[in-house]
Amino acid sequence: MAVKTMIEAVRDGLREEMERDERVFILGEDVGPRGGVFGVTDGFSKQFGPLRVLDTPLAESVIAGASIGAAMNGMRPVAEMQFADFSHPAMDQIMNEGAKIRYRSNNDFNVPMVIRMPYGGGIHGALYHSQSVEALYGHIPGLIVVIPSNPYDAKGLLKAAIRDPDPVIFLEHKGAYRLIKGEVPDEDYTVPLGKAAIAREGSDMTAIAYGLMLHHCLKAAEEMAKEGVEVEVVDVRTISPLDRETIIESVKKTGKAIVVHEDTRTGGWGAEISASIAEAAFPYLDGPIVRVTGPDIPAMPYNHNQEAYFMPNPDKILKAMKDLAAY
Amino acid sequence: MAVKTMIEAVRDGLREEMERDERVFILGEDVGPRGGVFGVTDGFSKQFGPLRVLDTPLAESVIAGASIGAAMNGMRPVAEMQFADFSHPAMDQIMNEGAKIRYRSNNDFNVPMVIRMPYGGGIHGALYHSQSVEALYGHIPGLIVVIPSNPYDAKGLLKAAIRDPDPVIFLEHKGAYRLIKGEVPDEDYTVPLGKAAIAREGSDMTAIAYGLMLHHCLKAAEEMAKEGVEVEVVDVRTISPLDRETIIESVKKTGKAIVVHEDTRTGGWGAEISASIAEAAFPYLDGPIVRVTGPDIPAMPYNHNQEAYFMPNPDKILKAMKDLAAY
Amino acid sequence: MATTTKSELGSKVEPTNRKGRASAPKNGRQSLSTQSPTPKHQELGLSKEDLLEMYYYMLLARSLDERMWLLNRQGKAPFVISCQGHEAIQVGVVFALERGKDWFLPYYRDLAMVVTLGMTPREVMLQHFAKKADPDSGGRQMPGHYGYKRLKVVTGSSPVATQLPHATGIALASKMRNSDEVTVVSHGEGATSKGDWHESLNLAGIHKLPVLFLCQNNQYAISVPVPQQVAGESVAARGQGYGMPGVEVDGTDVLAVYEAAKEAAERARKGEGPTLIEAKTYRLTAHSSDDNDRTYRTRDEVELWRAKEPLPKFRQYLLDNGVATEQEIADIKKRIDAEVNDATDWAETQPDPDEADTLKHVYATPEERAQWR
Amino acid sequence: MATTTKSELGSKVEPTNRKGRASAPKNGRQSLSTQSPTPKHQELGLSKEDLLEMYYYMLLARSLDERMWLLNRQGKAPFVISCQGHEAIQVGVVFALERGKDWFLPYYRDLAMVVTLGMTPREVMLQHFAKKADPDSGGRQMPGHYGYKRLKVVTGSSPVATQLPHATGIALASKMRNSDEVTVVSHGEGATSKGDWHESLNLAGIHKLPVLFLCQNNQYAISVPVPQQVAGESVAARGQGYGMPGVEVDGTDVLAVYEAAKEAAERARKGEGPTLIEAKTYRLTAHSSDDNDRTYRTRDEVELWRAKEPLPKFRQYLLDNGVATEQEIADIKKRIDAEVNDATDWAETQPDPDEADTLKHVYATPEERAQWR
Ligand SMILES: Cc1ncc(C[n+]2csc(CCOP(=O)(O)OP(=O)(O)O)c2C)c(N)n1
Ligand SMILES: Cc1ncc(C[n+]2csc(CCOP(=O)(O)OP(=O)(O)O)c2C)c(N)n1
Ligand SMILES: [Mg+2]
Ligand SMILES: [Mg+2]
Repeated sequence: MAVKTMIEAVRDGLREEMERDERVFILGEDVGPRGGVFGVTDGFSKQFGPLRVLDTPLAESVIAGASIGAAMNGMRPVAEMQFADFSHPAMDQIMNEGAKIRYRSNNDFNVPMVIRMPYGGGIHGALYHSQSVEALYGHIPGLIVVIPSNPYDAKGLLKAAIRDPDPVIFLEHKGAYRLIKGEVPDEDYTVPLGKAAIAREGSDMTAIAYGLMLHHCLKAAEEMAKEGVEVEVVDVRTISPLDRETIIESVKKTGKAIVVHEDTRTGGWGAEISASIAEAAFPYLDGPIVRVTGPDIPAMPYNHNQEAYFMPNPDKILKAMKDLAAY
Repeated sequence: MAVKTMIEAVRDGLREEMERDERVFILGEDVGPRGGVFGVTDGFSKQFGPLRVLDTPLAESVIAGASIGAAMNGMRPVAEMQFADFSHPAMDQIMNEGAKIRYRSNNDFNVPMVIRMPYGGGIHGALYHSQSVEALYGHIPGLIVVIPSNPYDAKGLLKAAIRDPDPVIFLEHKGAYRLIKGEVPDEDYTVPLGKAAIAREGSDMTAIAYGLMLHHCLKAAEEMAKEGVEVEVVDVRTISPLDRETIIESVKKTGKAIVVHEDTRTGGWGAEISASIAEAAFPYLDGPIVRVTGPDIPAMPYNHNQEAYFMPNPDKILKAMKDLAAY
Repeated sequence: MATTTKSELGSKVEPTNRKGRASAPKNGRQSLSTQSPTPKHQELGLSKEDLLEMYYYMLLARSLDERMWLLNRQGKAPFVISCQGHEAIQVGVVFALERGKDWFLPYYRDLAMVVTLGMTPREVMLQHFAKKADPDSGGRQMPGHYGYKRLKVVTGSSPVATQLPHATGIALASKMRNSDEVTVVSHGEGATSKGDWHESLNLAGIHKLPVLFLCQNNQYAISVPVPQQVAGESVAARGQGYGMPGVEVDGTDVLAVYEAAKEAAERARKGEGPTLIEAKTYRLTAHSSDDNDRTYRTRDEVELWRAKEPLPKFRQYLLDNGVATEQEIADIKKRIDAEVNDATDWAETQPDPDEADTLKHVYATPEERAQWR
Repeated sequence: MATTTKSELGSKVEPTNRKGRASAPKNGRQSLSTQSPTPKHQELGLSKEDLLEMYYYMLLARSLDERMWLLNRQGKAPFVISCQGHEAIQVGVVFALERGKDWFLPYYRDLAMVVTLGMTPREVMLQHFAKKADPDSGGRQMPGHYGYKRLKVVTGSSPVATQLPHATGIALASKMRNSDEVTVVSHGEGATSKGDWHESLNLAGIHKLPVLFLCQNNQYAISVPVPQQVAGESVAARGQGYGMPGVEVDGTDVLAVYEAAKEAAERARKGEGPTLIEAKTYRLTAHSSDDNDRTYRTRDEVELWRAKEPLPKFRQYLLDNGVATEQEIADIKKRIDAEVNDATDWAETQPDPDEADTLKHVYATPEERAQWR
């Protein structure tokens, strides 16, 4: 076991999968000699050559579409969208093509493809280098959407995604890349897709989150513990298909639910989580299902004051937890 | 007052706005001499000339993007996406550009544009001529998303949309185009954006729907009335910004809520409506918040059996209403 | 997923290996109408059997197409979209490639392409009626949305030009594996306006990918004529901007198309990169059964083009060059009529997909996932 | 929204009407380096004052750019993206158009373009520090995301090439109103790979819209060099495929760029349609303050290009042709240094946007809606 950052865990996972399976290749903008703008594929071009670490033209739709084609012709493409904010031009290929090919071909064709997208803010990225996109992709049946919150999961979920027969959108929080460290085993392992995890056990309230926000929830939960309120924290891990069972089980136990995400509020993924609870755990609820999210503005501003104003943080979460506990 | 179909109401609204304001023009595929594939702009090319009823190349992104540009240069474009299913290539222009221009320019620029999109199924359109897209666009702050359920609203909301300073996604259910008829006044009028309507009053349960599904809810509500259960039916009309006040008021009164839409279930707009209720009306709830929706499959199949299996209908809604009433 | 047995689906066309063939002369671009000392097909190394097979598939596609319209008007099928006017292009191209080896990404007009690749009349009618055994999608997609794994026909959707990035990716995989398979991707001239068209040609041009971009220019995109669709002189003229030949060819002349496609396939196989072929023809029917083309084009225009259409032209060539007798041609027609009748009657009685299957195949099942390598 | 008064923002450049000017001779494409009997600028009808103004803006942009890097390294601004190496292109183009009348859609490298259009040094520093009074976005967008309504500079975003469809729509509106305003839309060569680039040139070509598509080819898209970005010989070579001239010009030669842009503007104004200009230069800095260009290009390569860069070249021209004396050039430098110092010191002390304003301007307010016509 060694302590790694998120970005090291993702890099290790990618490298090991490329060494393990020659069908795995990487394509995207600046993934080659530059090693990606965040350095995720640093050194890959040297190790695997320019064709397996393909610098593409600046064209997200064909990056996704060519990945779909290569996947249908026996390869295991891992595409990188330089920022999740730039994946919109590829939404037709991802949502209407990649997601629907197994279904529309009545199971004759499938798309074993992974699309990695750095997402999230708090890094002075402004409107177009800070967005969260999980709600948009999570709504599309046929896509698997994953957001790891720690290095262990990042590596294990990425390996599972690359080995999966269906298309996976793999979202990596930019703010967590170097901030979040953790132990990662040296031997090969995977973390199953579609399973949430209990990041902290508790009996009085359930907080549901993913990515960077999971850590803010854990901080707030420690504060609540000091006041005698034990918050159970659920790490969603796979946005879609959503592991409702784990969430519902926890809420049935605690009777109170708070959902946290960085994405804007209306129609964010918290809505689905909240609605699932309201549907399946209603008789167990002792209070409203609370959402702590980014505000309904187009995206977070560049100016640091306004960026901070946008971002959910432990204080904001703590305040909501206290109100809910007092309900 | 004359009885009109939905499609006639939309056509009249468009024509009257073009006669009223020469800055209003139409662009899209086959909107010219062909009059649109559904005949919405039938005769417009003759009346207004080819430039004001512009047949564009087959290129959704530039249809949306050029509309944004024209809107910033004093025009009032009304773009047509031939089917909502084909709007995905324009999502970058619509979500990242049109929706964000007022905000990112700190109120210096705005985009008075309307994009009309026929949506919805039950017309043998299969996976790519049947989709519902309101949840994708509804999630984007800066966009106004409208779905009329009857000819009066269709005309009044369309006029309000064209006269609005912000971008409006105007969704018209293809199955309702000729099926739904209603009285439409001859004189000029608008229906305000952002306001839901009570389509049927009731005291025992609130059903929330829009578009074609609103009519299925009304049918089911009539059946429930026979059994002594009075269902209040809310017509959402504007998906976003969502009129939570009207919805919450009704649920506070009835204590029970059922949300119906044709779109696939997970992350559909019903999730936001349900979550908003769970947040704001919790103490008033006498039962779980129920969703009746299309299943979580990529989109509805072509074969008539399977298409019918996908579509919510009055029977499915009635069954859910009975279960909720019995709760 | 097909419940129907192979034999029931009728005879398959066995993949024909044309590698041995002499390559087309660089000079040739002459049309069927002009006479030449040695008949064109001999220059191209095509046998009498080849030509009769070509004619058979062109007429088979046309006959199936006409039958589908009939069934639509009878209310037996909600939708039909046509290949009429495009047969020479589609048959010519398939004959220039290697069935069973090369990849094909057709679009909704490519009925003649898929039948030439081996989709049987019965299978065509299964997809027309959206039956459970439809090999394209089990009745899930609209007619004309082809996809047939065994024939290396890749599943397609409705959104125009979305198949081009897939073709580019398939060819990229071929290059990575040093395979000499070629990928043919087919589309109309309206599709050239899409961003996906541009991004795909650019990527294929940069990496010299083995792709044949086949633009079937039938002069309309539903109602929109070429001058409002394509800036510049032509689609073919854009090839050089992507570092690939842009070849314009008479799309009503099956041998001219064969020749152009043959050259493109050879370039691709030799690793010399992609080719853009613009085959010009005319859409003889309305865009689809949902269209009314009288709103945007005159009957005179349509009649003018009927006179130039591919089938009679090729028929005349076969007679003029002694490739076939009136009798042989009549026999082909008889055989096709029987096949189309059989296919229609048989397919109509086949079962619909089950309602409960509507929910299947969104993701791999746990079992499928366990077996996945 | 600006809380700063006009006078505080420093002197504006008044729109200059160049309509009177003689149009550029069709033969001219010669570079500053070659000497000619009559100096190039006289052929082009440019006065001494024009040239000194051009030099002033080129050097002003360069000096502001260098200062922004300094402030970034000092930790006073999180981000900088550069115009260094692009100054001749941007200044040459603006001088060929009508400030105050024509539309400009810059991209993040267009600092020299926006200052030449009238954005003052103080305003440049306001956006660099993301201050409340930043005229581009009030501190909401990253530096280099220009948008200045009064100057007809249209708000831009980060996603590459998204401004091209806007430019096409702006020009469509101009055509519909029979206005003779021209729209300039600027982008890098990497942007040419995007679907939006293609869809925009096609639409503009079909309707002969008054657009100048300005491609500033600096040979890299972050780390990706042109051969892996652009299939075919060049970007300019694609013009004809869209029915418009594709003009390649030396982007380090301000007069050559001026001449090409002048011709394009005149074509557009006369209703003869769009022009694609590919101005070739080199990106002298890393892509941005977040980039490390040593991972993908050698210092030798960079030094090689430093020798050819636009400012010394133009300076030499001014001296060789007796347009300016060493003294006059030194005075310009002194004036600029003072302006840059003033702008930095002043802007740094300006207020940040208020936290509460973060929620403003998502939609029009009820009042704004009521006033909207
Ligand atoms: C992205 C997208 N936009 C619009 C449509 C609707 N549509 C279907 S076919 C068609 C015209 C296609 O014309 P062309 O590419 O020339 O092919 P043709 O039908 O003429 O063979 C259109 C607009 C679509 N299917 N996909
Ligand atoms: C759609 C999109 N994809 C990726 C990026 C990230 N990105 C920003 S600039 C850039 C390179 C642009 O190169 P070019 O167009 O040549 O302009 P240059 O920076 O060289 O002037 C990239 C890939 C982006 N901003 N937008
Ligand atoms: Mg066509
Ligand atoms: Mg560049």
